[in-house]
Amino acid sequence: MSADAPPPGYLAAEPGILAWFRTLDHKRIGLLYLFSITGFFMIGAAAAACMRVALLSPQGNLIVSDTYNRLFTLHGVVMIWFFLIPAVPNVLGNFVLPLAIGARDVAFPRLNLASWYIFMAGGALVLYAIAAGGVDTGWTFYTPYSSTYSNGHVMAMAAGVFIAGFSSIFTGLNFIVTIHRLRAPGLTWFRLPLFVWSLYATSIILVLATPILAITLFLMALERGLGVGVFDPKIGGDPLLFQHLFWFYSHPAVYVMILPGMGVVSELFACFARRRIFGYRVMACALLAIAALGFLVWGHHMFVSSQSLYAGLVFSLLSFLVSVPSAVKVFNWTATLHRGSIRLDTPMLYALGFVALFTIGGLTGLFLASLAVDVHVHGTYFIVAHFHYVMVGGMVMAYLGGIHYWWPKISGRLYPEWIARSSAVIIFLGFNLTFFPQFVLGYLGMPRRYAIYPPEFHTLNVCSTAGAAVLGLGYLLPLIYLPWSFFRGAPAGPNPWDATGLEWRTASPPPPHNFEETPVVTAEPYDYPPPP
Amino acid sequence: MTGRFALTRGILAGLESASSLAPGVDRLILALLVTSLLVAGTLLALNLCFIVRYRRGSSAPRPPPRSSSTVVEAAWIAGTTVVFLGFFAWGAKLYLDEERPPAGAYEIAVVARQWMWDIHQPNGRREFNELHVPIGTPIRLLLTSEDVIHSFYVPAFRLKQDVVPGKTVSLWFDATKAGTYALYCSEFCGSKHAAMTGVIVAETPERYAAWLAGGAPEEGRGRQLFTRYGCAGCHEPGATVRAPLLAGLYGSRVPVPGGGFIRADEAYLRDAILRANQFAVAGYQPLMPSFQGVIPEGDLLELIAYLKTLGAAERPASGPGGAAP
Amino acid sequence: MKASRDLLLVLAALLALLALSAASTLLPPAPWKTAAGLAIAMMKLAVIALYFMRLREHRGLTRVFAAAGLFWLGLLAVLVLSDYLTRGRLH
Amino acid sequence: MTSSSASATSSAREAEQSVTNRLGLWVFLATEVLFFGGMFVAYVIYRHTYPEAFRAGARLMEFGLGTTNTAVLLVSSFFMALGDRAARAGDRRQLRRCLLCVATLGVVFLGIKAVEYHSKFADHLVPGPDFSGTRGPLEIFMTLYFAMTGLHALHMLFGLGAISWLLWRNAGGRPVPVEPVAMVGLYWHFVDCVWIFLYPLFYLPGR
Repeated sequence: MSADAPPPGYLAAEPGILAWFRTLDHKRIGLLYLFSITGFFMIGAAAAACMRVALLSPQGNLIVSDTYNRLFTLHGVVMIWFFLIPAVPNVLGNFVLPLAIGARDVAFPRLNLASWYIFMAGGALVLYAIAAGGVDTGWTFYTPYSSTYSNGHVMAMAAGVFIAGFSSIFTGLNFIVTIHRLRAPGLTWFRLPLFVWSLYATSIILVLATPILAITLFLMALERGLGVGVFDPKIGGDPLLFQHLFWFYSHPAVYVMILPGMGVVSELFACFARRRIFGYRVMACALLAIAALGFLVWGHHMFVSSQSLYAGLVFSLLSFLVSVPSAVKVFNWTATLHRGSIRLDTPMLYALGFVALFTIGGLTGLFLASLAVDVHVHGTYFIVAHFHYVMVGGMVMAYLGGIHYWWPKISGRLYPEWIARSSAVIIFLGFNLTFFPQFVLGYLGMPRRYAIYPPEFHTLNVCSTAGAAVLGLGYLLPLIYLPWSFFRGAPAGPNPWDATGLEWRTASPPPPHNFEETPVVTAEPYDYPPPP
Repeated sequence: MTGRFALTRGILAGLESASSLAPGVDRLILALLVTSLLVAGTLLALNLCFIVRYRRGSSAPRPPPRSSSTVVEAAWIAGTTVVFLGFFAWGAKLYLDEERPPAGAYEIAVVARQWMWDIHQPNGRREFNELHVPIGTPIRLLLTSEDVIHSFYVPAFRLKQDVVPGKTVSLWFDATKAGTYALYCSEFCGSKHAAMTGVIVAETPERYAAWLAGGAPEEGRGRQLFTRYGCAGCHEPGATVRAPLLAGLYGSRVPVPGGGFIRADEAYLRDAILRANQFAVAGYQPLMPSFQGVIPEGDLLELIAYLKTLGAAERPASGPGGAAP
Repeated sequence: MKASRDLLLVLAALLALLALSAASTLLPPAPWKTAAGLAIAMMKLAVIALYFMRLREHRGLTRVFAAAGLFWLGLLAVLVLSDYLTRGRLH
Repeated sequence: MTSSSASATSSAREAEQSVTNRLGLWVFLATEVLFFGGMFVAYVIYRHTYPEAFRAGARLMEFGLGTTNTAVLLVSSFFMALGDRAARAGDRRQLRRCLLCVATLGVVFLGIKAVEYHSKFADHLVPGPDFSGTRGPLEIFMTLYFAMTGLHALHMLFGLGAISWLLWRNAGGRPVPVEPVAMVGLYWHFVDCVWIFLYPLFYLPGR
């Protein structure tokens, strides 16, 4: 093999552009998702940039309130359903899962491609709704505003999200059956890498939560279309029922976003500390515990919504209990570094950034789980800061860490290390400057979704916008050097990080059928040799 | 105010705590903050120390782990659970105090409507976006919404209550310090959601009583305008001219000549009054004169507010939630 | 058709259950009738699942997946009812 | 590899694939249970809140048609199970007969449903501007009725489409489609089970 070019592998196996749209290869479908969600990320990020610039002035001189309302709805819908939820499962999961369990492909390859087309159909509908005039209900679509009073393109956007929901369901279904049925010989459940465990837990949530979103949006659209429905207070309906059904999906959905990130971080800590994850079985069970408990806590979104007092107590208690497994995972990651042999490559920087920011996000989650505090900070920027710390500080850092970690396997080439490390640091700093001031804004009482705000919040908003600029720069760098390295990077060889895991036992980029002969697993996961 | 000074003033001054329950909430927030800083600090220190001490190639001793990890795991699982349950109980106790008004609280009715707070004092005096309350006495607000979900939020009292259409919800507080405090709507409710703010004016009971007595209650101002401008002449049952009756009009779907419907929202009511000939209703002659320039803005607002209350009685008295006390 | 005697028996059982629930409407309205209607429906579901959907033969994982949907629906129902049944109760 | 062991491994792989298909379909059925489940929860909440309106609403339903429809679906499930057994036995003609019975019963069900819907339209009981009753919880009952039975009928249409596809696959020289029949059979039984729960919700209360 010539030194300067990686083996052709799956990238050259099906030549031509059209092949990309008929491929059943899970690796190519992973890349299809990579391109599409990067596009959606840019649309969502542009909306965020406009909002941050608009918030530079308290009186909202740049844009009118209606435009601002459409921007935050666009930012919410596109970022959640078309970037955060599909990011790690559909890009890294599609690419790595079959490799990590020693399989040729996922259980239902045709369904895998169909789910990408369904995802794009949903995305097209949402983009149409945005282009045609946008929606101003927020990504939560609360009735009766969304079903009766809003005059945006709610039906088209709700239909787009409804369709994209099926893409999540089919991906979850595919992964559950794949992990159960296609594991390599010798690969028992407790020899699975934690990234596979996290995909399994995420798939359970995807399959069991998304249908409720589908029926909720269907009923809301029915009410909007026919002018009558189950949530309409004028005929005795209860808007809180919409909130119950919506959050029954939407809280587990935030665990769909964070669990795969936790799986990636466990892989990165094991590889770059060259040590078996501390408490491997507890970490695996914690993933399942978070997935299961995550279904019981949605009421903490409704503490002030005139939900019954008793339900508030029940949901607050359950919300505190669901935080325990997350806290335990963070302790285990730190314990993994103990007596490790640590290298701070880019993926490790992202993993450490994840742990730092996820810890802050998780701890502020405790503020929100406790009833009395939530009554004060619900609906303020404290909430905005909390979920950005968990989703952007947590999930996006883990996603970028995973992209860099498996980039040699995806492209067969290495990315430029020093630029990548500096962009990781820029992202970390920019992120904190953007969102930490929002905790203070939230405590001071600045409500969210406000296009104009009282002058005393002006300074903190200016800091936040400054941070957003730095964060935006940080995100631009990988968009430049990663595509560059796809064609110009140095060949990576099968195992540049000399990590354990079946995906590193085949060529980079791997051949279409993944393994020359199906690998047999004998060792425990992450059995790195003890340091010299 | 230069940026730097405002920043420090903003953070240092923190937020006024002007209700009986606010100090309790602040203590809980402080306790959570301290615990979080402790946990995050320890983790940060441990991580940094491990990264430096056990960096690859360092000569630090790395004996294989002796004891099994289950003891350590059990310890921090139990530890976190106990601490979290403690915070749950603390938060829940405060929440119970917030949700259970003392008997005999002074009741004020508040109607939330797209983009204004319409406050009815007990003696009928009405004010918009401004709530006068006596300090030192428990006040109980009875909140209803006429259109979408709003949320009555006073950061200085650390209190918030969503106002859900179709039922009456309540919020109680006991203002301890005289002063004016910001009032926000913190549940997204439409294009002017951010403008739906107001002020709570807390003052001594004597000054409150004087203020209350001062303003003559304008009973049924909307009703007076409805007759003065002649609307009643046509739009009342038994009128000589055949004109659409207006009960329950707001929010309903009005058939438009040439098929289709239009939703009777605020903007529609306004246009139908000012430019009646362009907004005829299917099945009726466009006889209504245009009131453009005839009805001043203030009266128009009152009229629209009055039209909204017409037929509102038809709504079922209590939604599934029942009137939360 | 002889080989399918067992399936015919199952069908007969299902139709009998249907007749039972239909007959319950002849009795005067009473609160227990809703519970009875649902209980009969659960029995029909069990019969169809075990015999027609062959869950009797497919043990283990298939049964877990079959039960998961209903169990999760139960979680949703119980917790939503925990709000609606106790409204106005603790105040 | 000799042909017998080749066919041995291929039939082993087929058995593996059929287990995989079955698991995949059961996961899909779990999502369908939750999809309908959302509306069942809405029904339970509103029946708890407006018991009287729901009893009045149920009394408006044609009890006779509802009961017949339930019987029709139970019998159609029987024939589907019979067809599944015939497919596994490789009896192409028996499979064809069973599938035709299931299809006809499905059409009969939809016919009866159409009659019911037509009578609702005639009595102005369809939620919306021309709803005859007072605008109140009764309208919620009717909305739930049309939403749940409508979505069920839609799933019935998908089922009929799948069965006609099976009939087409079964004709001609191709091998008997054992796997597809099993999959469509599971789906059909599921749709029947949904109706089994719709029946006591909409036709039994208040009688």
